[in-house]
Amino acid sequence: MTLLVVQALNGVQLGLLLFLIAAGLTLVFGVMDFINLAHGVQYMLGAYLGVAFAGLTGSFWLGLLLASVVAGVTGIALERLVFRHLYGRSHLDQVLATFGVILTLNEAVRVLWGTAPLQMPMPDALSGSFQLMEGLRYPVYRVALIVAGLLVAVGLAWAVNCTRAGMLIRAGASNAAMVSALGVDIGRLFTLVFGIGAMLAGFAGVMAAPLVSVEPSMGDNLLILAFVVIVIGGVGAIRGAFVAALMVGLVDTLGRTMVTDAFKAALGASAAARVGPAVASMLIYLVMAAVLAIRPAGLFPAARDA
Amino acid sequence: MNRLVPLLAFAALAAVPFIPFGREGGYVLLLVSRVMVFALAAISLDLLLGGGGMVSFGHAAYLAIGAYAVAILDANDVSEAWAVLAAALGAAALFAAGTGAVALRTRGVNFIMITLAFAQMVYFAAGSLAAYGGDDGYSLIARTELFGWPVLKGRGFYATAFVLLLAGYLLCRMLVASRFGRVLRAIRQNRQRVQAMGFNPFTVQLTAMVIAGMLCAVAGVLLANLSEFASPAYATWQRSGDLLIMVILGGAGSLHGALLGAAFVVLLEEALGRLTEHWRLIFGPLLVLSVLYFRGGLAGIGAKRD
Amino acid sequence: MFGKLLGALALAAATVASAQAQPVKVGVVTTLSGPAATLGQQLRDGFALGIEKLGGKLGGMPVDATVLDDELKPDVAVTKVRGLLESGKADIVVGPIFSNILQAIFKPVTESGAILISPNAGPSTYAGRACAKNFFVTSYQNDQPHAVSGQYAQDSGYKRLFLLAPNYQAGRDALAGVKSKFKGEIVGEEYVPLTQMDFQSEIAKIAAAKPDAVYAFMPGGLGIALVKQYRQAGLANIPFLSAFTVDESTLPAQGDAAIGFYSGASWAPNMDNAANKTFVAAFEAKYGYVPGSYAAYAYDTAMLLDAAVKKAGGVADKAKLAAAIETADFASTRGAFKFGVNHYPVQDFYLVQVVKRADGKYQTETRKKVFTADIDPYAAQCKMN
Amino acid sequence: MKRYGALLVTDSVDLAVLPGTIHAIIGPNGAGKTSLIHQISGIVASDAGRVLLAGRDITHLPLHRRARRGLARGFQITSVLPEFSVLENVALAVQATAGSSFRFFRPAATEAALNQPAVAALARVGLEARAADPARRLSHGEKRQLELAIALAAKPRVLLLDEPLAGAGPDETARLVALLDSLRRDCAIVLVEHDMEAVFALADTISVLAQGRLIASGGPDAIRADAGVRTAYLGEAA
Repeated sequence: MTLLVVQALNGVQLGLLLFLIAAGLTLVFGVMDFINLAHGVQYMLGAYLGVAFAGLTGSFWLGLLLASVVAGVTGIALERLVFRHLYGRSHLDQVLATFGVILTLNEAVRVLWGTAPLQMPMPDALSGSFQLMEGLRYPVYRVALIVAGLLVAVGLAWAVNCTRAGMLIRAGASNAAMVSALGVDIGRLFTLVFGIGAMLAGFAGVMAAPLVSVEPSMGDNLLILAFVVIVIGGVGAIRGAFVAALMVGLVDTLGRTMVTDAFKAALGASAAARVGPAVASMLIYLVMAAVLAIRPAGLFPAARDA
Repeated sequence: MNRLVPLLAFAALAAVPFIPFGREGGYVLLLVSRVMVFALAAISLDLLLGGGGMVSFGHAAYLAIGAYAVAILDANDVSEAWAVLAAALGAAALFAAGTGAVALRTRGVNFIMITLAFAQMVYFAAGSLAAYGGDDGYSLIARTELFGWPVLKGRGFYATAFVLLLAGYLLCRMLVASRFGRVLRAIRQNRQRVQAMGFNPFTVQLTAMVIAGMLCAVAGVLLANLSEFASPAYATWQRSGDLLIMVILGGAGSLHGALLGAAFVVLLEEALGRLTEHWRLIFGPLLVLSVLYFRGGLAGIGAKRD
Repeated sequence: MFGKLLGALALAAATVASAQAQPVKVGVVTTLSGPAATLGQQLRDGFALGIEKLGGKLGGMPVDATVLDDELKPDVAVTKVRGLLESGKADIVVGPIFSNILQAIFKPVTESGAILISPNAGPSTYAGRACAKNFFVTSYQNDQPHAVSGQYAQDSGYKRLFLLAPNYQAGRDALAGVKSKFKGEIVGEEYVPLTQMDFQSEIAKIAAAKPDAVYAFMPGGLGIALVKQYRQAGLANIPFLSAFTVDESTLPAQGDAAIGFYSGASWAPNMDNAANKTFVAAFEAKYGYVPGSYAAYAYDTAMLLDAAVKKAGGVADKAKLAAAIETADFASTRGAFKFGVNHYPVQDFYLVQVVKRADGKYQTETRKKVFTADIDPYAAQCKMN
Repeated sequence: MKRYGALLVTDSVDLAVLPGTIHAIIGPNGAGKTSLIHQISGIVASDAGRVLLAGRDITHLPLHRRARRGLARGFQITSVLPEFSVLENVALAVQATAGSSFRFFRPAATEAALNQPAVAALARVGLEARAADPARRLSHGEKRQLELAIALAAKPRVLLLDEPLAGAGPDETARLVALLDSLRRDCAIVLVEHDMEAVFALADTISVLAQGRLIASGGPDAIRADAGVRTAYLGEAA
């Protein structure tokens, strides 16, 4: 039972990490109708910049701050240089161009930092841990990650629902042409949304760096997960991204725990060891397929005008 | 343009075996064989994408289905082409009909992601086929034969691949021009209009998915024979992405564009790879620039615009 | 476009064939794309260093070497390797890193008559019934490094062992290898996806199971994440046994988190023999990082080839060359080196442990010899003919 | 030889459209005219009520099957297929009624069985000269004509037209009104239109919607005289 609670906590934490990445992706998609495959490399870039700045300044916190800002600025630069010219274009063109950006940045990181994985030390203040169950200590850092994820979620919800920019973003998600016709500088709004999305992804990269392996292409698989999240949640919906991220986090974590055990009961140990992990890997995709089969537009689709 | 370019492309492919490349001759044939295999897969994807506006991000699943049809029969001492083709086409048709029926409930990015999800399931399922090597893949005992003739050995492979590619291309061209293809193309432009005329888009699109899947499975059969190997790696999302890139880069909707795109990607990778280990640093920006400056892809260069 | 093949990729150390001497043509197949490129680079660097040490020659003959990136895609590997063979560019193929790539290129290379030497992957397939006269492995049979930990756990009197591996064939083989030597209770056996980044789920299970020791096979980024998170969860008091999870390729990213963790290996940078000392010092000086076994075995492969080519008097007669490789006498970084009947090494295996060196870098060091002159379990099935 | 049907909508709005007539639906903005058209054509599902076509209940049929039963519609926002040629747009509509679309091998572009009726429909609306041009190059009025040709090509029993005159200039309007007038020979027409002059010139029957309710229905003269209609339209002024 305790184990289940611990696993649920882990699921929530993975979900919040996914949310940090998916939030920017879903905004960019919702507001600009832009498929940004390069969002995953923003996460990787955040991690690498975090390692670099933390190394230069000797402080995790300065590293976090600088890396998030620089990741955001990089996002804005990419938007101005490349993505801006693709808003009116077909999704296919966007896929091709942003795929090119992925190749470029992944390789650039290899050239600059080498292929070998890098180390990001944990901040001292958060390197403690506390007893969660017998024999298992839960790192304070992970609690911090959960708190940070929740804070960002609350902050985003506030920004989207209660600020003027947020109102424009919501309006833009349902009808960009209208917002533009009302005299709002839609270009600046897009740049803003893009910068925030890139910054959040970069922030997630730095936060994840002490836990995972900082290596080239580390964002590729996460990008796919983030897309799973926004599709389940309904494109353009922050609330949907939040719910779906938690759902994916929990399904993935708890699925790994329980699927093999369930198969053990049904098929016997040796068959379960073979089938279980394969099914556990498929689980989030099964969930996504099921959600889309029942609700083709996802759980909370943003209301979109014709 | 629309007739001349494909004519030249196929003429070039037919001429390659007769050009003396000296000691490199064997390698050139291999490389161009590879181009043709991926061109067949890409053309089948273009039938969906350019023809029907269905952006499948899981088309590589059919490569794996074709390859594993070869592998599984090979393990049971069957290498007769008719049996292999029947198995590959049957399995691909079943998979396309089953997954397509669910996927076609969705639109836009949700369709992209749900096709990806189904391909991931194929990937994980192939990796758990322990009897056929699991993740390590399966090394063929014998290449596929036609009535006992080793049609896929040496230059025979090149000839067979050429014939199949040409047949696949002509088939797709015919399909696109037929009554069926006309409806398919109309759905891409305005789904509701086509419905109001009295067509059922679902059955038309599902039929297209089944045909495209079967065609790609033929490419999978060829790929398994070319490398004498079947691997779950054939079904990775990166591979599906590669196919998409070939089609978009070539110019979606023109069919011969897919052939040009496949040739461009495979040969440019090879050429750049000889220049530098970091060839992606050149290839990535090239993709971005091609989107920004060459609308309509390779097939669109020099083509008349209105 | 096809005129000058792969010239740009040729090893820095390779020399261009002179007019009179027919060069030894070597194809090096390794992974230089994606995260696994770290390992592939070690292979390439180790082999290049070996050739450089030999003055750009093998057995006194100039070397014409070509490096191929298999991109970790079996079909890409096959195409490139077959191209190399068909254009007469390879008497000898060295590589690859991964077993699935080896499976894919095995047939094309061995059937062409060229010699295939794997300095890393050693799958069971080719150790047993499918062994081949012109195929050699200079590393180990894949089961062996895992069996080291199983044997060590058994010898240490551990009663309860928890096992972790990625969900793929090598992962399942690894755990089978451990279980072949460990007779106590397996209290947990977890397979995780190859793309996993968070091990909290498994770590909680370990804490709940309270094993005497943990065995993990988590190569590359998986191992980096696992080791960091294992340490953070306060589980480091449970002995951590492993293979390819804490080695010189991952230690720079794991840092202090890995100190004291164990691994099974047939080589470590601290091994006390002249050849190894020369190798490690030269490698660190040239490339600026601590070499791992991937580099060491590739270096050994260069030395092996040098001795064999010298003995066979050239590479034209492949049967003669294969025979010379079987019995080649060279100074290995592992001390004495000997092939078994199946062309896999017969060698000692050690329990190695992670330490931080005085210069702040990390490496593994031998702690205990677990197997002496170990012959892999498949060798008996090999009927070399 | 033609067969005519009758159409009935029941949702607190009762409409009966008789063969060979033009039945106009008018009403102030937001009266529910487009919604009504959507419900009849099947784009939007009705919450209650029934739609009968030639006496058969089509309430639960999807859009494309209603179309196959003889219900054609034009769209308020012109909705031709921009990449197809004008002829191909119409030929596609012919194809919808003429035999199977699951024919995979013969090129459709040269099929006389499709092209001849398509050319005839184009001639009917006066667009035959532009048959070979891509539809996206047509002027606004020409797109309206093409819409009509597409609708006619299906040989419908009932033709639903949502503001076919919107955005047309005076000349185009005159041409379109003459065209619509001649079309009643071919099928029953349900016409939603703001141009009152055209409505009163064309319609056999006029139904007036206000706030989703039917407030009057009858011949043009009856509607002109109806007090309720005057209030609804002239409301505050009266």
